Amino acid sequence: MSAQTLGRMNLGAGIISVLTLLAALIWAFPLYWGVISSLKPETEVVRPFIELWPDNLTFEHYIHALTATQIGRWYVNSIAVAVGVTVITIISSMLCGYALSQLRFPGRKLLWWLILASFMVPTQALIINHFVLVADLGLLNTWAGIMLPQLIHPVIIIVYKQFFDQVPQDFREAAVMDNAGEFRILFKVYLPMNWGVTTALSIVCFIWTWNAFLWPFLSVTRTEMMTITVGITQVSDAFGVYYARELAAAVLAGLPVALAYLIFQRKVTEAITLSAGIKG
Amino acid sequence: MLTNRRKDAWIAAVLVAPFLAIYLLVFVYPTIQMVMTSFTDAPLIGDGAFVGTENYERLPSDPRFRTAAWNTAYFVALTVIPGTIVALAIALGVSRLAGRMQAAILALFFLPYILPVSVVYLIWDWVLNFQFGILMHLFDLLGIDRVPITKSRDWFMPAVAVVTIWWTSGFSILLFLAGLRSIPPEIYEAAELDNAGRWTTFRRITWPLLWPVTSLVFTISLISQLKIFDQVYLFSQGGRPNDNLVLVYYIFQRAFQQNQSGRAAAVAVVLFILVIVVSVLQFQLLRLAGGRK
Amino acid sequence: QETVVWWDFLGGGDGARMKQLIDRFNQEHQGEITIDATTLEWGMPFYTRVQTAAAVGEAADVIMYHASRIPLAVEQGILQPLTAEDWQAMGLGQDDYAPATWDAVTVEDQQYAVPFDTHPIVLYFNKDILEAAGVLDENGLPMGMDSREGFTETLRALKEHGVRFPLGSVTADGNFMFRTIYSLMGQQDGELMTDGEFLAGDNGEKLENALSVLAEWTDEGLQSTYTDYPATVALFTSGEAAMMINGVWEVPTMTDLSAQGQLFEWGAVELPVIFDHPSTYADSHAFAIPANRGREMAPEKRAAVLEVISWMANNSLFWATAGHIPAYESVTASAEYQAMEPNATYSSLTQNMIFDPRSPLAGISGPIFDVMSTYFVPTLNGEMEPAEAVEMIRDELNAL
Amino acid sequence: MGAITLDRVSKRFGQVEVIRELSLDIGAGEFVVFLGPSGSGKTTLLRMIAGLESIDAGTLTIDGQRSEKLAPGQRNLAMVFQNYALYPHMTVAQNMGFGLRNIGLPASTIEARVREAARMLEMERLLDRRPAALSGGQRQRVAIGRAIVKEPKAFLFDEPLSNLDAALRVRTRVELAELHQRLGATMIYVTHDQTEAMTLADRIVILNNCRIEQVGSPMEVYARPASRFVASFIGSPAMNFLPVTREGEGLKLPGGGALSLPGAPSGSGPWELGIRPEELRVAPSGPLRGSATVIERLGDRTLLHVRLADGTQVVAQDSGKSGVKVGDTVTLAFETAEAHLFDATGRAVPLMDMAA
Amino acid sequence: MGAITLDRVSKRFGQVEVIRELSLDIGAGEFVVFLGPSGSGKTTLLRMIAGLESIDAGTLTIDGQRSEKLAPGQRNLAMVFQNYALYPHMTVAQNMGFGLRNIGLPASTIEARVREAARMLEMERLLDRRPAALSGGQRQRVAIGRAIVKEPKAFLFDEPLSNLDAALRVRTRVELAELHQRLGATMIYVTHDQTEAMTLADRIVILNNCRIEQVGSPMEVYARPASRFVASFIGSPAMNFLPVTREGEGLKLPGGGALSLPGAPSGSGPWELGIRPEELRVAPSGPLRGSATVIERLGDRTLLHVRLADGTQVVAQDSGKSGVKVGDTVTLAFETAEAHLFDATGRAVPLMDMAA
Ligand SMILES: Nc1ncnc2c1ncn2[C@@H]1O[C@H](COP(=O)(O)OP(=O)(O)OP(=O)(O)O)[C@@H](O)[C@H]1O
Ligand SMILES: Nc1ncnc2c1ncn2[C@@H]1O[C@H](COP(=O)(O)OP(=O)(O)OP(=O)(O)O)[C@@H](O)[C@H]1O
Ligand SMILES: [Mg+2]
Ligand SMILES: [Mg+2]
Repeated sequence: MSAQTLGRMNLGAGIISVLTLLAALIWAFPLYWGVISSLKPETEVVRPFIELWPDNLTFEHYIHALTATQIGRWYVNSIAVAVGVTVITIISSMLCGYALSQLRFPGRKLLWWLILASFMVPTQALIINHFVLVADLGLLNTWAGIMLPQLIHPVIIIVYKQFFDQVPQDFREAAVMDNAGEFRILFKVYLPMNWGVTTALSIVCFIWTWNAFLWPFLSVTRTEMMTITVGITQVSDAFGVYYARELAAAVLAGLPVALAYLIFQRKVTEAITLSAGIKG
Repeated sequence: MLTNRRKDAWIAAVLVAPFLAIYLLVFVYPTIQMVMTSFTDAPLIGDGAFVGTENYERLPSDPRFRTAAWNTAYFVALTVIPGTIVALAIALGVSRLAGRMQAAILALFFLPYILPVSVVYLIWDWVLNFQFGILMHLFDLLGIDRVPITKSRDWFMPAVAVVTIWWTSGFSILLFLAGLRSIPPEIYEAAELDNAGRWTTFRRITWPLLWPVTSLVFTISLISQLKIFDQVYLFSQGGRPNDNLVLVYYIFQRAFQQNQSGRAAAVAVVLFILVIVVSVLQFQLLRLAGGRK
Repeated sequence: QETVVWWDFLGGGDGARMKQLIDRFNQEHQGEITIDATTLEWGMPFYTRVQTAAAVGEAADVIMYHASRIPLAVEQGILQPLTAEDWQAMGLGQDDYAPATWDAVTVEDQQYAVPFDTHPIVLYFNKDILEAAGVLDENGLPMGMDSREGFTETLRALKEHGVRFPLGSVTADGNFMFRTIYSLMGQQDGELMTDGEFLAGDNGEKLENALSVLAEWTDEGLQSTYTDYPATVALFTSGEAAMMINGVWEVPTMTDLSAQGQLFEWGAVELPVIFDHPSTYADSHAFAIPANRGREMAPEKRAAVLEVISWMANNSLFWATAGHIPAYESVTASAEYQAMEPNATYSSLTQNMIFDPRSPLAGISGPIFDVMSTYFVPTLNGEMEPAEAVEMIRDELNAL
Repeated sequence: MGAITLDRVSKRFGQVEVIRELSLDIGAGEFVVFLGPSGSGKTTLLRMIAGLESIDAGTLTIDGQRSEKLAPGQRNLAMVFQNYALYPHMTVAQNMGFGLRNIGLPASTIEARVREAARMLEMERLLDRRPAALSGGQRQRVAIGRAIVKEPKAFLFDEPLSNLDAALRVRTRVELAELHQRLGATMIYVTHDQTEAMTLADRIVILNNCRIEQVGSPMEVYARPASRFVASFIGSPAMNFLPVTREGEGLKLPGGGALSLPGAPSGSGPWELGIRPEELRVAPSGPLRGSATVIERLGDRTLLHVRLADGTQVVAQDSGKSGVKVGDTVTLAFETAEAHLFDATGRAVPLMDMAA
Repeated sequence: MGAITLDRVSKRFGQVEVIRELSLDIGAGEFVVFLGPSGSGKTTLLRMIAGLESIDAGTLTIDGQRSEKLAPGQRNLAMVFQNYALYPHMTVAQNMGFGLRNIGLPASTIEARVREAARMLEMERLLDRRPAALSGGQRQRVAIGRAIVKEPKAFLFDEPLSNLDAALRVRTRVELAELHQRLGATMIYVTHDQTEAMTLADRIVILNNCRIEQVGSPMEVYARPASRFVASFIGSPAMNFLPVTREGEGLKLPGGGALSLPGAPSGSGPWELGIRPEELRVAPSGPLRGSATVIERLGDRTLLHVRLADGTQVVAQDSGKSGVKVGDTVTLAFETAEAHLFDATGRAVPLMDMAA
């Protein structure tokens, strides 16, 4: 290696940092551009120049999207479905993960393998029979129908199991010595011990559900039952032929999850790494 | 630990029941149904007659199925390896930053990942718009001819692939970052004292130590890109030649547009098996490759 | 109090007109009937949704349907037939419609929908630009409307005059271009389907001719390429495109902008005669009642639905302000209608309208439509030779 | 309160029998330390008493009550875990009250007991803190407090000091000893640190390979180790062992020296002679001779690592001001009375201590 | 080979100046130990020498060469990290050879040096293993081997023993001392364990708050601590400190006793009198008197925790056979020559040692 001084190494590192910063700005630029375009009057949007800031900032497209369309209703649907899926998935996964981690019962191994294996399975392949199933149950165009096939996230069980596995056995034993029963151990000791895991998993579960497209797209045939991610691309009276209105709707659809991410950034990254830690 | 097995089993049953019920209803039952449907000529809703393996026999000579399979493979090729490389490069860059700066930059790279696909579509459709898209304005400035990126046959899949990489890289970046962070800094300091230069450090230290994460990222993106539908569907609005036809799209068309669930289910079964085989195979392969290093 | 759930796919300027109509209806029927309307994405998404929804009993009470697609719908069992009592209840009948229109909603002597309008495509033009380029004739109409060469000359003149796009075409959307191309085939008396065979004889050649004209314009830079629907409208209204081929339903967009003083002098005429004789593709919006599987429609509801349809027919003069030509003849016969502009300018084309083949394979987003439009985008934008496209289309159609 | 008797208890993990017919009596109020190397069964034994491991055979009697089948919560014992196992989401007070809440004591009783324990351990100020906001030593005290409030029949400790740093370990050790004096409760304490065992225990139970090697007071096991294992395990630096054989009336030492020992045991050996470093002193003349290889100065004393002529390494302890340097030849002497003799199986052989 | 000189070096992390104008000379072949509590700057100082932290001001000279601007690899030093930092994906041989490969040595030379080092450390059998397949002690040796093959000007160690268990730590300590004798190389060793420092060092550098408190041989810092901090940090059990004030010619001790001390320093105090436990003995009469609260029997010696009349706790060391029991009243005496006096700022005040 040629003569290399500390100073030169720092210079090299500095260049890489600047490049990374540039790359990040370019990377995020489409997002910025989408937001900015939605704040321009329609006539300005189609001007043939690059204008990084609107001449006339306007919220008219947002007002239009919120008042003249069903976007409000879709918001309610999306929230209801995402919250529903999150609550049900988290609770059922938590209970199952606890049992797998802490209890010895017949069929435990088998169940564990099933859960691991269902990772690989493409739920997209099941759309036909999910549709038939939900139709048979009479749940098409209902929140329950949108939620049902989304209620399985094996990852969450696996993360929970691993989390419970990692809790030192001592806590369990301390609680047993303290006369606590199984449910008390779960709800009074294990869960409160680290709400962080539950919060993180809830947030990503919420984001996943909020972002789901294929199933809500298939299972809802009535506009008023659509989730926002489906609605904004499937219903056209909402926006007509106006680019800026469409973008405003897109911003509105992305905003809750984007905000959730920006507020809970650490939790989200934690959950993502948690959820992947196991697949390897 | 002193335990009472019978009591444990009862408690376990109660705890596992909610998940198991959902699992059987939403997963096991539809899977069985899917296989059964694939041997019938059923429409979307309602029963069909048993037709044996006819639906499968038609597949090899079905040009649309072949196109769909080919396009899926093409899309996978366009996204998986390039996506992994892009994510690794970004992660390496981000990992050099520290503190708030790192968090902010990471957020910029990660933000697309948490957006719904329809938002991603609308934004990119606008950016790439042939008349008003900012990219075209940029081309004009640089004196490049405008390219109708999402509308032309040659560019359609690559464009969707680029958007997909942009959309999903955040996830891989996080995994790579976690991998990089788990390499103890002392290892790098030891390498520094051992006179290892930047490139040697990457090739002899970082890359081998990151291999497990690399193969994980690779596997995850391979599996998920095989199931591609949303982006392709959205970007094809307005009608496309068959260059948009991927396997899940084909299932969707057969079942929901042409009302032929039997034939669609056969394709679904094929996809189902394909994904499982591919993921198992490649997981083993990667492990072998990693083990030999 | 009945609520009638209504689905349509009217996205543009006509969508706004329809909203007004619905509002008026709701006002006039306060306490009796309310229309609960939604507008879905036009084309395949709309029909896929109707189809799956009807199959599981979740479709609306009344839907707007393209007449061209009715044979397919009937085969799929998605629509309820309209009985004689229904017609009576609505106060409408065969006599109120042009024969071609009536036929369009009839399959095997049974009606499945109530025609509402016919909607051809027309040529919009920017009088200011055309005048400046010297291609506006003394009647204020574009020159060269009678031949391929003539019209191409006009386009070239505009180009030389510095107009970016002499002609705005929805070249990024094969679905849309189906109309233009089918019109051009019609000008040569071309047919898609003869005795169950597709593009037989010289029909393939005629399709190729049609595609060639457009491809040629693209080659010469006379036509906007890869332009999607909103972009086409935006190009025209912003003056970047001097002319535009689009549906009559964009008329309200123009009138509205004009009214706000934001538009140039504009006009709309029947398509130029590129080939042998005038001919324009048209389809018809009609009202249909879905056959919701497993859900019987209550008589009261049906009565309300029929009232909605009937009211709409009787008030379709307003619909004409959306550019469309009402199907109800007592409306088109009225003096008021005859005086409307620009409808009057292109009213001549009613004699030259052609419709889709009557087949379950035809219709908006039907299999034929789907196959053909798939190949239009690459051909019209110079990525594929017209001959090759015709070849592919013929093969795929015959494989249906 | 709190006498504990184990009578021929056994324990198997799967196929492996780990503890086999072990018996032990622990008197009420006694401080008993289980001492042994890693894997010697200390934890297992403690957990069998606590009820966290089942007892496969034999009986456990606590305070006269047969207890081997009772659930852990019902034995009324309190355990302090190695890493304290404090519930991180509860305050100190909640941690201490959790066990009492589970048996449904009224809030006022709980409150009173927690206050009392906190007062005794001088941590009233800490009651509202979470464990994360406590130092290692404070956590340790909370863990003990959690045990105290239960007013248990006996306290069980599993290496409670091993997570503390050296200085704190010493301090806490002293506190524990004082606590035992104050409460007078039975305490069973597991450790592998002989210093802890020596300083805390009334009696030490030395375990090896899951069997009891010796039970006795600290000074007994130090001065009269029953086996080579006990001798080597107790005392730091560890006892020196020299292979010896009989020579005439005495013993032949490695490196050529000899030890005249009129009353030496019968038989011809080989034996091992054990001498603690602190008994080996540098002297003008003596039976051992070698050269110093490493000198470790600890301030108050100096450890000399001496290699004898035949290569055997021994450690001798000299005063803090020792003048020996590396490479010096030193002669080492010791009192025969302080030497120990072990036979080939490791059992102690009595040395006639009137001799020498 | 390997003299290292730091001349008024400074280091800041962001706004905080951590090390300020620190100077230190290390002779070639010397074994120097940096000793200090956590956060005292030991690691920082070591890393500044290694080049892993930049030196903001001042100069570093290694073997006569100005080195503060050189990249770590170019200083030709070898470092053994606390957790060894072995490359987990390389075999032991590859680990050891990595640094040599990077400077482009021919494969045969590398092979030879690796073999030689492995032979010296008795780990030839391990050469093909990965670090994961090694025990803690073996990893430690590999880390040292990796340093040896580089034939560096100096070895830097950052708490290399802290991850080993107690017994292994003692053994490895002795091995390290022997290694130093064999190689004769300069070694700088960081630890917070005073026993390690005492037993290994030629000279100890005692750091506190990122400043040097004292530099000296182990016996110097033990016998003549320059400050109260050094005195308290070195020696175990720790020195007793008694608050004293002048009384006439002597000092007034807590608990009422007095120390006649003709040549006591001028001024009236208050001072602290430091006496190591091993210098405090039970005697029929003496200046200190109190009752034994805890007795810790360590076998060869016994620690008496004594509470003086005013509540001050002191620790005294008695023989292993001490007869003192808890509660006994004991009188403690000491040699004035062995006592230390510190002023209010913690600096040592010379006590006239002809007195008493
Ligand atoms: N759950 C178990 N399954 C199988 N064997 C076990 C189990 N627990 C302990 N053992 C075995 O029992 C023996 C005693 O282990 P135990 O944990 O009691 O030792 P210990 O003396 O506490 O050691 P340490 O000082 O390391 O804590 C060991 O050989 C161990 O391997
Ligand atoms: N990267 C850093 N940024 C800011 N301050 C630091 C950094 N590294 C060390 N310090 C500070 O420098 C001082 C010395 O730290 P250093 O790690 O050298 O201590 P140490 O003596 O090695 O302690 P330990 O025994 O805990 O390893 C501490 O106050 C520490 O907080
Ligand atoms: Mg243990
Ligand atoms: Mg340190």
